[in-house]
Amino acid sequence: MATAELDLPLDDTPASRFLAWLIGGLVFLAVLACAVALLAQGALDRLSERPRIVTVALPAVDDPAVGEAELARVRAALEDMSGVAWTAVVSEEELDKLIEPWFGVVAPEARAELPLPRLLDVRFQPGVVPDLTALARKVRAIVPNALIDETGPARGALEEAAQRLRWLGGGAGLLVLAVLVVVVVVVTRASLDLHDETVDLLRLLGAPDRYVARQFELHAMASALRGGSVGFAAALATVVGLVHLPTLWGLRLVPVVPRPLDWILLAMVPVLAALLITLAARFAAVHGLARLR
Amino acid sequence: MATAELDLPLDDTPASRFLAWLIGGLVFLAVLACAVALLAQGALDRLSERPRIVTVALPAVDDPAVGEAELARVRAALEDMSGVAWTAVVSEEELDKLIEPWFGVVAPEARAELPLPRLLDVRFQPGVVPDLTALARKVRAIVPNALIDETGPARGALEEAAQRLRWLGGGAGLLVLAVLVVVVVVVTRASLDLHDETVDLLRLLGAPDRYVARQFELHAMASALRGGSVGFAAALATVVGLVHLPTLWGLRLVPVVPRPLDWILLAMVPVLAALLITLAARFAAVHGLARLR
Amino acid sequence: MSTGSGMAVDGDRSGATILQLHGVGMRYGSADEVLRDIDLTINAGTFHYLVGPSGAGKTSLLRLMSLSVAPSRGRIVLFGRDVAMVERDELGRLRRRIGVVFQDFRLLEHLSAFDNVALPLRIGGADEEQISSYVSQMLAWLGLAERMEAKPAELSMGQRQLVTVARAVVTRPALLLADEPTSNVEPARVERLMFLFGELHKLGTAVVLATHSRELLRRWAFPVLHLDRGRLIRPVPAGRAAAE
Amino acid sequence: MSTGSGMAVDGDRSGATILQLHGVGMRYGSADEVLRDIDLTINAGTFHYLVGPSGAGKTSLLRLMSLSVAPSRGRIVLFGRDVAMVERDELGRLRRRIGVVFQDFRLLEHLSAFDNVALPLRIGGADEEQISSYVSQMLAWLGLAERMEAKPAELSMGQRQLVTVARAVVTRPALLLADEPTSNVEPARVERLMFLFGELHKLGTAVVLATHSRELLRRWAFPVLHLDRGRLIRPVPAGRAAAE
Ligand SMILES: Nc1ncnc2c1ncn2[C@@H]1O[C@H](COP(=O)(O)OP(=O)(O)OP(=O)(O)O)[C@@H](O)[C@H]1O
Ligand SMILES: Nc1ncnc2c1ncn2[C@@H]1O[C@H](COP(=O)(O)OP(=O)(O)OP(=O)(O)O)[C@@H](O)[C@H]1O
Ligand SMILES: [Mg+2]
Ligand SMILES: [Mg+2]
Repeated sequence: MATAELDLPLDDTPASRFLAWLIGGLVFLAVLACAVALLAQGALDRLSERPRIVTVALPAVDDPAVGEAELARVRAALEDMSGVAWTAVVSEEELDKLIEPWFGVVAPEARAELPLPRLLDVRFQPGVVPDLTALARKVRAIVPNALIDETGPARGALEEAAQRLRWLGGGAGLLVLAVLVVVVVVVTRASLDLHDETVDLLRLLGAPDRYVARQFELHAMASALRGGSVGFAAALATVVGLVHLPTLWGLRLVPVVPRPLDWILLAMVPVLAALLITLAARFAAVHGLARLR
Repeated sequence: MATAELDLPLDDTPASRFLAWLIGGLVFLAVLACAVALLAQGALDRLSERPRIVTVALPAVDDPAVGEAELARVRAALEDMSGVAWTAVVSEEELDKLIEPWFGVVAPEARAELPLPRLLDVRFQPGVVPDLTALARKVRAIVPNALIDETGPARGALEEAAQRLRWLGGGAGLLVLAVLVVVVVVVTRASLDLHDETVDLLRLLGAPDRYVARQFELHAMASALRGGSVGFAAALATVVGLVHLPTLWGLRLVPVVPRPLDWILLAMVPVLAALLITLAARFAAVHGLARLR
Repeated sequence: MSTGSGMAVDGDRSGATILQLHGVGMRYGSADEVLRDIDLTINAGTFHYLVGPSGAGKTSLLRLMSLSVAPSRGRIVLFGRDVAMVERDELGRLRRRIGVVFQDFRLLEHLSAFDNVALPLRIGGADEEQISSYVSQMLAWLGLAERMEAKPAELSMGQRQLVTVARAVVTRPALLLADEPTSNVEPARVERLMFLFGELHKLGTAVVLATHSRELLRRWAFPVLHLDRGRLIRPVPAGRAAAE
Repeated sequence: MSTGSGMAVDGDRSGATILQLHGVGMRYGSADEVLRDIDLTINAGTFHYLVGPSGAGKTSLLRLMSLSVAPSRGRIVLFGRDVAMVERDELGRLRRRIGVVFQDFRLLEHLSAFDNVALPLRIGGADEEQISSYVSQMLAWLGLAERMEAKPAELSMGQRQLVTVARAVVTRPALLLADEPTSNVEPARVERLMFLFGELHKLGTAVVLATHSRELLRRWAFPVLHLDRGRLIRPVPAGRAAAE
């Protein structure tokens, strides 16, 4: 349509005028939810990019020479593994600190009595997720009763929280978009009924369904653009405010720093919403019109 | 108007159709609030009907005979007072119990050492509110340093709570009625605007303002009767339910038993509401019409 | 046949003055005036046609006369009262003495034909029995006996127009303003309507009838008020107007 | 001049068959039929008046012809297609070849006169330049050059009627159904409208014009379809119908 005027006076119905506001509110919520998901994803990515360390414990053996040989072979095997940055034997001092909670400070002579394992830190390259079973297979081929353990205490819990947030945010975002679709369908059907006389006239003038539907579609799209941009702006302001007010993040457990890509993805939300709204309006109008002849 | 049909299609507007529901909801709230006020009032009345007891404490004197004489004179004076049912001297055993929290169990010989006051319970006739100042004047004419105190520990608190509930309920009821008036005024003005063409026509046909206003008035009254009776019934059911489900009253501190008069007064609430609604609609219509010529 | 106040037209049995317009102008919103310098006197018992091309201002002039719009200048005297000075309540009383056939009918969509016609009687406070007999008779006479309970949307255009006319005349007004009352009915029914208007006219009602129909002017000869681009042209004898 | 299917009427230059009604009946809701046993053939390039008293069913018949209501019985063949069998999209295409002047105008209140007339062209997918020139020319020719931007409510009734006619003819339809298209305009403008319809008719458009005006029938002699109480009476020669 080359004209800005719609054939149907859609902006005159309270429900339709309300549509832009409703869309604004829902887009606001959707963008917020997606921001949560994206920030959580960002945190997860950052966590996974931190180099990860796996500790291999070789049980104590009686003969130090045998032990040394085992250790050397294990290190050689591990350093051959793809993704491993380097390995390091845990020094005796560190070992002492590790056992302190259990045995207290041990005297050097008593220490010799303890069958302490030799610990080996295996550091992976950043971003590599350790394949613990492959690693265990390799180590146990040399030392059958070796113990393998991933270090970094709170890591798992943090990751879990971030993951949960990601799903929650994503789910909420999808839910809001679904609600948006339902709202648009309902409003479109209602205004189709309200304007039945005009719709009738258009059809009598030979307008095909897609022409009439286009009226509702254009109106929904206009509402989506108006409402959506306001909602988006409000949501962005909220996200920026929350992220950049560190006082609000009493516990900065997870690194919540939005990345450029996040902004782009967030900007996709209102675009996607507008698309969904337009399609929903067209769908509702076409289905509503199909009842008429 | 002899016809049931209104000249204005008032029932066709969403706002107007909504009016009956809104009125129903508000009448429900108003009746509930008034029920609270009335039940609280009932409780207050019952509390005041329970005979009240005032304790007069005469300070210890050295000479028992003087004490006895004082006591007798005070009793005689008090029993002369209008509204006093009888007086009774608090026995020593009771006195012991009263002082136990402060002095522990006192041995009879130690007890003699304590300058204990002689206590006199003054019981009033049911329904009489003790005039403590008159009583104090009388007693102090005989024993200048006598102490007067009303007994019944939680009584004051209970009364205060009931009083607060009464004001709260009454205030809420009035507030709801005020809201009702505002709602009716707003809806009437809106539907006056909505039906401007029809209103115009009626005025062109020579309808005086009161004729047009009557249309809105009748519609508001009909809505009030429909909505109000539903709201009233729902509120009554709620009140009866709450009052007769003793399990809900964990602490039956206040006697909440509605009296016949209460039901009548409650029934006045929807009637009053209908009256207010009708007047509000007329007022709004007449004022709205005054803008036109 | 001129009175003191500008151009005056009167019928055969001119009686009391019902309506006078003195130098009246009218505009919609802030546009140019659609009526200019209207001077006109309508006496009781007169019958005038109001003719002129589409858009000349006939409906606008009738709107002024029915007090549905106010003039932008000039003075309107109705039933001896200066309309600009009249109280609200008095305005209603004046309006109740006027019957208007609106060109766009303005029937109430949710009321039946019967109730639409009964409306001015109800407004006037007539009792229902009288209303019932008046309205039924009127509608039956116009051939709508069987469609009395139909809503306007269920009537043909001609039937709607008849209902509109019935509503305007049922009160036997002192002034009847009929805007194209015969445009949608067939010749036989036009005859009935003109008979009806003629009867009212004979009873003393002043009639102003806007029309485009040359046939009307030819068959029922009454004086003609000619409007052109918002101005009243000198009165034209009925015969000549029809021939124009 | 009868074809096999009941009563047939055709104009002077009868061409292809445009519309056929076979034993058609129609009712509103569950009331009695307002049209009964209609058999009718309309050929290209013909011009018919449709006359009959108010409530006879003229508008209802035109509604059937414009596919705005379905018959309760019988068969309608339009442009060679049985209407009952036609697909939704095809229905739109058929309707776009029909121009309708509605008796109640049915203008869109929120659109200007220009946009109202442009509507069928826009629906047909014409480009805006063409639309602009067509519509302006048409409205100017009808004397509405200065009121093109006015909304229907700001136009006089006659002006609205002209806009309605303009909307119906601007697409140069193959079938023009005009329901009382001249009821609210003055004789000079009636002349213009009849000239317009005549031109279309000469270009091959089949015209059906419902009217109450005897003057029309007298001045422009075309065959007459006479409806009475829902039935078509035998075709009446134009001269006689006017004299009736
Ligand atoms: N509400 C309005 N707002 C603006 N202009 C208006 C309005 N109503 C009418 N007009 C304009 O005023 C002029 C006179 O209109 P009016 O309706 O009085 O004409 P009329 O003589 O009754 O014509 P018709 O014979 O077509 O009914 C016209 O040009 C019209 O366009
Ligand atoms: N929507 C409707 N519902 C019920 N009855 C209707 C409806 N529309 C028209 N009618 C009735 O059908 C009959 C035919 O109406 P129609 O409008 O076709 O008449 P018409 O010949 O066009 O009359 P006119 O010359 O007054 O326009 C009338 O009796 C009318 O009351
Ligand atoms: Mg007019
Ligand atoms: Mg008709």
